[in-house]
Amino acid sequence: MRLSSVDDAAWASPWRRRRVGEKAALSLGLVLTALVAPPWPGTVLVSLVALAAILGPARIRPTVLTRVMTPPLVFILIGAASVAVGLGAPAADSRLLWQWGPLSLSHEGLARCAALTGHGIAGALALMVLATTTPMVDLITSCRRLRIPDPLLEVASLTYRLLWVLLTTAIGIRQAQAARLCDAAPLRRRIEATGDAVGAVLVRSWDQARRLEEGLAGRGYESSLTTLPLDRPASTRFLAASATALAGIWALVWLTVRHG
Amino acid sequence: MAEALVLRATGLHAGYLGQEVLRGAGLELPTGCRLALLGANGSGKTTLLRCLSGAHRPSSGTVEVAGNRLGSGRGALREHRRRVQLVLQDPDDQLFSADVSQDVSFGPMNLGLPPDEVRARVRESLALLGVSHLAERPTHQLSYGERKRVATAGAVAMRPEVLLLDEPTAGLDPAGVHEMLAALERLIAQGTTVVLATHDVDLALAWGEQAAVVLDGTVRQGPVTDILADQTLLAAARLHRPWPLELAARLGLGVAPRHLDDIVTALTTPH
Amino acid sequence: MAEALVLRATGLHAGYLGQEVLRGAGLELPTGCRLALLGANGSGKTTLLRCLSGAHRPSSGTVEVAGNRLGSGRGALREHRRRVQLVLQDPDDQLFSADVSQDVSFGPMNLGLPPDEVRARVRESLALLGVSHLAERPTHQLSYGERKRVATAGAVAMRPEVLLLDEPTAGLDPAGVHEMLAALERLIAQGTTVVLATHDVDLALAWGEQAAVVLDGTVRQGPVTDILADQTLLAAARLHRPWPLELAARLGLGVAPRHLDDIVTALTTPH
Amino acid sequence: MHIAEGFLSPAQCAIWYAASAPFVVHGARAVIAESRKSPENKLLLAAAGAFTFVLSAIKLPSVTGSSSHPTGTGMGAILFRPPVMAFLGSVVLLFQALLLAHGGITTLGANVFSMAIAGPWAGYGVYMLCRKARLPWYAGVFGAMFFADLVTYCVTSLQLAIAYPDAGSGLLGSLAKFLGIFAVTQVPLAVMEGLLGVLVFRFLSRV
Repeated sequence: MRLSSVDDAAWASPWRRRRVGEKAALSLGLVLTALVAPPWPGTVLVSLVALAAILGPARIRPTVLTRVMTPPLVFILIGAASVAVGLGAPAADSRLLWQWGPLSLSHEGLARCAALTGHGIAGALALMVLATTTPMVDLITSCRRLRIPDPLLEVASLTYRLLWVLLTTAIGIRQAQAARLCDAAPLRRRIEATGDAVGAVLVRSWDQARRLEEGLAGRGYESSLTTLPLDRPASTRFLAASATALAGIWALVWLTVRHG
Repeated sequence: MAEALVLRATGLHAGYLGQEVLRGAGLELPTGCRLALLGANGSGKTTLLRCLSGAHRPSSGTVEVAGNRLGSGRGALREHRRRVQLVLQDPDDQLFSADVSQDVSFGPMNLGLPPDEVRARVRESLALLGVSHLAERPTHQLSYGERKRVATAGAVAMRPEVLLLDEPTAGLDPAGVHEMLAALERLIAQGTTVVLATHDVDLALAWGEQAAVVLDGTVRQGPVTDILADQTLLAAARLHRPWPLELAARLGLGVAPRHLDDIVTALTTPH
Repeated sequence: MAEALVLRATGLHAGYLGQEVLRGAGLELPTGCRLALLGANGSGKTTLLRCLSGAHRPSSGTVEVAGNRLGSGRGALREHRRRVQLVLQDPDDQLFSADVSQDVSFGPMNLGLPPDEVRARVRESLALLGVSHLAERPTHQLSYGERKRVATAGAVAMRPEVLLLDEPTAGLDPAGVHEMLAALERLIAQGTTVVLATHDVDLALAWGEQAAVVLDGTVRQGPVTDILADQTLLAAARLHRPWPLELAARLGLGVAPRHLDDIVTALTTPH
Repeated sequence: MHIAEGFLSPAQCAIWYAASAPFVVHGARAVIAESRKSPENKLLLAAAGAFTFVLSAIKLPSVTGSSSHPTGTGMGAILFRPPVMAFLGSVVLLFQALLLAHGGITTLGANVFSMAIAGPWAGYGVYMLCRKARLPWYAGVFGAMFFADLVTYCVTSLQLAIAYPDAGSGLLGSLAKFLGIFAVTQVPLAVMEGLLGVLVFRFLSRV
């Protein structure tokens, strides 16, 4: 079942064979830079570096990235727009552009809106460096090194496995309901049908848990679900390139702030 | 063809996430014809069924039921779905109500029929599928074969003109297969046109009048004994010749037997 | 029997929630014998497999591997599971990891093997099942047939002496069936004794040396051509005679053919 | 609504992480204790987590024309209790951030606080109150789902308001803006989620 473009991309990415720690270092370094650096030029530079990494060596198709970025963009734009608009009496020192009743728009508001949009887009792109190159299970497996207790990691990776099984069921049921003309029914019946679908998926989830437990018992499952540790070669070149990119961003930020 | 077509698809292109699975597939289904649909896993068989039923919108091409073309409008899709019903392989992805009667009543209720009419349809569909005795049972307690027949009853309760079945006999024991095929006979006798998608070439030969093979995104259709005797086509579709045709060819019988009986007749009748 | 038995069960009684499914079932599996296990849905076929593998504790009766009786202790059970592995019909009931290699590594890791040895076993099992190319793929993107072979690889990685397979070919297309059977040939060549539970009497006849039918909580076992020619037994078990035996009987051939080739030989060889 | 990556300052991210940590650690302890009790519990907990993820992906019948999804926080709280939900909810939010780009890593603490802690506890509190008051079961379920959904969105609005106080009217003005945008459109959805909860529990009582 293929339902998540990010997940598909992560499994297919040539960067999948890189160490999770190295990718996480680059991605989180960019995320923190996106948060801390001034919007101009910091967030723009972070966005460019993240885009270059994702579309370049990580070889994610632009259409996939567009699809992936749409939901966070919607949130960022709505949030930023509401920050831009002032409510109630505007601050004394603000340069107003427009006012209507209690609502107002000022230069300061627009600047905050632009900054927020910059931070948001840069942050989301920086996070996608990790998300589009690293399958969830790799991330969970590598968390063993952080000394997170095994049972928690096992529950998390089983959750990942089971969610595809349940999503397949949920989608199948919703389509079966649509095929039997659920969409045309009155609202009341549509709500009832949604309740049935959720209930059926819940029952299925319990059933699947029981069946998987029996299946695993046969494979020798007693108390832990230990599998091979990930075997990924370290790459000093990758780390060096990441460090250079981050240092470059900060150097340019410093130059701009000093001369701007 | 001279017969009236109940369903016709032409030039279908369709796929998922940018990958094209169907590349110009077409199908002609005469009213009352038993069509066996064959194709390897991943050949696009299920995608074709989903396009025919209106569950998947092809990127180009047309689907018509009894001359009415399936458009993009909501009303047209609704009308199409009422006439063409698809039952998928795994019943667990289709059954959603707490008990059997309720599940089967789902479609008729959505048609806005009065309760008495709905009850009558539920009774009728369960009887046609031979599962009247399960009416009051919770769906998740049924056996796999029972769940498959209940899922089919849910589609039958819509009184479709065309019933598309994806692997209706897969995973059933011989008795279950027999009961499912008997149920299909009752539906066909009532005037429903049935398309049966299967991996089982022997079943396709014994059951079908026509066969269609999905291969490289297109469809090859014809009389079942022609299609299933075409070695080149079958090899390309990763299928093999059904045993009656294979045996007839090996023995040089010069007939196209569809059942064991045909073989016995051919061998015991003096030339 | 004179041959060495790798697995023997006697007088098994077992069931769920007070309902007894097996009532004195027994089975004798000679080393290297291909045994086809038949039985209708609900006959207790899967319960028998689960008892044999140690996954279900029978209320009475014994199970032995190579003369060692399966006791109730944890150590004995662990030892038994190392030697006898069961692959269930639905691969989603056994695959717990999203990554194919990691899933297959679970059994060997449980045996406490060093990582290099585990990796070697994973490679070997995937190669035996013909799915080495899937090693890096996520479980949820695989087709049903691929998942089935990966689940089997997970059992094979334990290097069991006996491999019990519940419906390994159900739901696969002809090419998938072919690949699964080819994989079983490689395992058998390596010395694994395979029990194949199936609904498909034709497959049982063509593949098995012995057949066992689960009926009324007990097991009837014998050479495959004897068991599958026994009309009374087959009717009681809701099975039918495989077509080669049926055809031979109808034509009065006086032989027990197992394949199409046998029929052709019988018909074309002058008496 | 998940707060997107890059939306909160490092200080605010840290504060919300710190606020969520005790609850999540408490939940993680509960999960470890449960999974030590029997190996089967691990699978049941994972199934619960997967269900929570799938629930949040199911489209609710559209009233306004826009598509919307349940938060599922109330149902999780009733079915699995708030401590366990704090952990499972965090896992689900991490999955949503990385699989669907809903939310983020630095904002995970804030999102966990609203969706895996505040919502479930509010819902569970209402559920227990209704049971103490001997109200019929469906009132408790409806209340739990309704309030869990609404509280989740109010907390998210508060988090955004604290991060971006209005230049003129300060925190309250900003809160009014965010509540206006998110919470008010959320009321019909909260009602819908409450109804959904009642239907699902009725379904469960029949199987």
